[in-house]
Amino acid sequence: MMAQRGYWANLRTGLRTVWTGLRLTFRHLKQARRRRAPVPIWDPSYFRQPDGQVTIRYPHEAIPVPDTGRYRLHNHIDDCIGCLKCARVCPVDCITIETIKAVEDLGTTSNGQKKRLWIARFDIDMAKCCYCGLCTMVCPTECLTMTKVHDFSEFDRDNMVYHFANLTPEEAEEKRRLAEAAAARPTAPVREGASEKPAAGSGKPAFAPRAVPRGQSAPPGQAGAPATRPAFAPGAVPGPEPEQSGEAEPKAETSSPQAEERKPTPRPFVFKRKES
Amino acid sequence: MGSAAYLNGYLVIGALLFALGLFAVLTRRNAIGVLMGVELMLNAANLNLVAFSQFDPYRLGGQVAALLVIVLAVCEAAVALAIVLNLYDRLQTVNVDEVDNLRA
Amino acid sequence: MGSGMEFFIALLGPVLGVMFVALLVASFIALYTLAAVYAERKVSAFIQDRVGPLETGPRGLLQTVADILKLLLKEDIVPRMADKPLWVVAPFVVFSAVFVGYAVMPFGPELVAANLNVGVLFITAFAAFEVAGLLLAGWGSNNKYALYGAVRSVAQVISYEIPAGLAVLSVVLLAGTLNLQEIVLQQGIGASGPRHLFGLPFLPDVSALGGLFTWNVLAYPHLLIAFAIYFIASLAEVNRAPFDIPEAESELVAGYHTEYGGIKFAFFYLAEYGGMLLVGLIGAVLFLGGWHSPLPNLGPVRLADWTTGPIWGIFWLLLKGFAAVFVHMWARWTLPRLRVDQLMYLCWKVLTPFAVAMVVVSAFWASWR
Amino acid sequence: MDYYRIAFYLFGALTVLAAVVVVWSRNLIHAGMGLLLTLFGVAGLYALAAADFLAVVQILVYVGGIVILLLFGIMLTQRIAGRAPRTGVVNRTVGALIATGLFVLFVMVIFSARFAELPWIAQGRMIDRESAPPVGSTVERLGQLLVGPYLLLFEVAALVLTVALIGAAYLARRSRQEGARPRRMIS
Repeated sequence: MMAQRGYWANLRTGLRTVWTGLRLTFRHLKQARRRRAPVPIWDPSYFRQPDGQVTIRYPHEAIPVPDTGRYRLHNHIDDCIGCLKCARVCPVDCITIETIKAVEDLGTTSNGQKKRLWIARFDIDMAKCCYCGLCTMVCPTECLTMTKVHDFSEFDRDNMVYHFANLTPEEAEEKRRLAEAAAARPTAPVREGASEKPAAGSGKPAFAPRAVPRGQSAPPGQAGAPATRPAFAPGAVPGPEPEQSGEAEPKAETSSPQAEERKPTPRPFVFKRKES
Repeated sequence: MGSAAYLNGYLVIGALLFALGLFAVLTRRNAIGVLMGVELMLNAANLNLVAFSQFDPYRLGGQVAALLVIVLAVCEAAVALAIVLNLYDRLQTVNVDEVDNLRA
Repeated sequence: MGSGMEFFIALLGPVLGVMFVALLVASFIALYTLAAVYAERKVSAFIQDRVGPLETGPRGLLQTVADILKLLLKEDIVPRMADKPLWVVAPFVVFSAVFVGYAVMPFGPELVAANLNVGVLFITAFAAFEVAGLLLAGWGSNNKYALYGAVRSVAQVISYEIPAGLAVLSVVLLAGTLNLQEIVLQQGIGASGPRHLFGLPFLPDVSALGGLFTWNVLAYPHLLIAFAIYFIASLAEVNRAPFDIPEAESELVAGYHTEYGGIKFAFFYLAEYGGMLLVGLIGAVLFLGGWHSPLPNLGPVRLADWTTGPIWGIFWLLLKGFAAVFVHMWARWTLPRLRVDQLMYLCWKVLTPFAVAMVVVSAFWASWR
Repeated sequence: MDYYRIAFYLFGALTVLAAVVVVWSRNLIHAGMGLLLTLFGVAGLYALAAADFLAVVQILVYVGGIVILLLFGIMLTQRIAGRAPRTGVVNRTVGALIATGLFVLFVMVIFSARFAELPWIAQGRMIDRESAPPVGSTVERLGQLLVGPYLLLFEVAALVLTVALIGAAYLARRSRQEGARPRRMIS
């Protein structure tokens, strides 16, 4: 290209472009006396500050986050029914839930759903979270939400794991014992004890209550496994659950727990393994 | 104390440089090593010229001669290096004792 | 033989004096480099709409101090395959080459460490040592990027020495001396001969006026072009952008100082920033009146007289030098890096012919005067 | 004792020691660095001999030009990167004998010549560094000489430079022959 153009034209272009560039940068240098204000995005002037320094000195000042910001997860444990949907949908497996069948009445959630499970453990590892929001979408009781808190760095990675369960370990042990007793009453052999040994390959032991309400409401559960009935007795009062109508559960996934359900042996503990 | 006392000093250093340069020229196999020896010898000569020129501060014949020697040294180095590069291109060697082939 | 002790005592005074001056200049360069690195960060930040260092010290002023401390405390690593003596000595060679240049720099009337008759040539000559140092660093590192960087750097510096030298020559021809101090003296109220405005004899003599009008660039207007040529060439000689292909990080990691760290790297840094100031000062001395004030005597308002003196001299000269350094930074954060062929095109086909033309003009001017 | 003597010995020692490195070191790059120091020392000796212009030209031309050129030559004619470029040594004994013989001869000549008695040296034209003021800049005088009595030499030198430049450029250009391998610095 250099050869095609004349020497003088080339020289002239060179000088002109150098001058233009230097003028441009000098203008920015002068504008560095101004700086943009840390206004939130809903401020009308947010997009009208093209001049001056754009840097926001973050820890000292911050652009306010909108109330609709979706950053850190929060679980309102009082509304959680332990359905495990969030844990299953999570693409990065950052939610670990452990539930215990409740023998007593737990009351209902704020939107009227029956609670049947103690949440012994509800951990979200925010270090793994990819902020996709899928878990909040599948949550039937809308207890799992994303909050506008976005600055929660920690020195220790363990501190990034948020615990939402409201049971102390002792309480959890107590409930577990109760659940076992209730489960053991109708059928003599209890295959697995209270110890939460994970199955091979599964890193997170979790009780799978997912089959529970469904098996109760669905006819095969009733017909095929009468022996399990007592185990569900405390929570089995109402008929069809409202939550079932509320969401579309993949049928393929339901089949396997149901098959387990039909087995004569009661299985208080089913290890959750997410198929992906 | 005049500078005559230094004259012998200059001359001895010059002689030493010349001898070292000659030694390098005689013993180095690498052509560039030989060139370095030549530069040493040229400098030895220049040193003598300048040493004597200080007794002649108004005509400075020695310094002019030294200046011309420097110019010639530049020419010599440039041409010699060009030759060395050429040699390397053709023979893949710069060892002067291997370059004994007239048909290369 | 008995006078050996006395001799050494007699020697001690001057040697200490020289060392004191040298230390003064060295610490000045070190302090200036600290400030210049900070300034470079700030300038680059402001040009890019950022804020630059802010956290360390008030307004980030201690950032470079912290960096220097970090460099000093770093482990001194020598690459296993490096040519150790060359590798170790290279940064100091490069720095000394720059440092020596300050010895002949006139900072004010009577204020020059070594008033050499061949000052201009002296500085040019010692730039050659810098080249040798860079080559040492590149070769000694035993790293292909370092070697490529060094070779590029050497090719570039030697090439650009020609237009720079010719531009300097066009000044020297008119000044009739290689002594930097004399060149400065000619450009101010102290000028001995008549000095006409724009060098034209029919315009009034401004040698009593002083100030801006007696500077070489105004006394001989064609030197403005020579100054531009010199400035561009000096950018290349200190390997600054847009001529920083010796250390083009996208191709060569960091060029000749790829393998260096710690104190040795700090010396390269000192050399780079010291070199920037040095070429700026030389430009100021040759073209912009050196330590002379830009303010002219206006009738009874003797601005030039009032603002001339040792302290003022340092002030004005450093001001001019810092202005040049600022332009270096400004250009660095504006212009993209040149390709190697563009670099050589600029040097040999643009700057050198124009510089030769300036020398010819100067020669005619000098003989016609 | 005076500073000139100290400086003279310093520069002399530097010159000689560095020259020994040039001759001794088989690593060509080290030899090149030795040459650089030698030339620097010689420049210092020039400066002490009231040849300031020549000293600076020596550094400018030799250090900035020739040594760099030599180093480039070494790097361009080296096949394997990562190995120090070494030079073989031949004729060691003979070379040492000839060089030593020549040196002894020189020294004998120098000390038997009695230069101080030469008329033009003894005529009081010499610079007495302590008493006489230093002979100003040699630059002016050299310039006048070069365009005066030595004009022809000057012009011839210019011609030689031009011819050498063209010749070197011609010789060093890449040969277009078949089979000639492209020159590579790092292979």
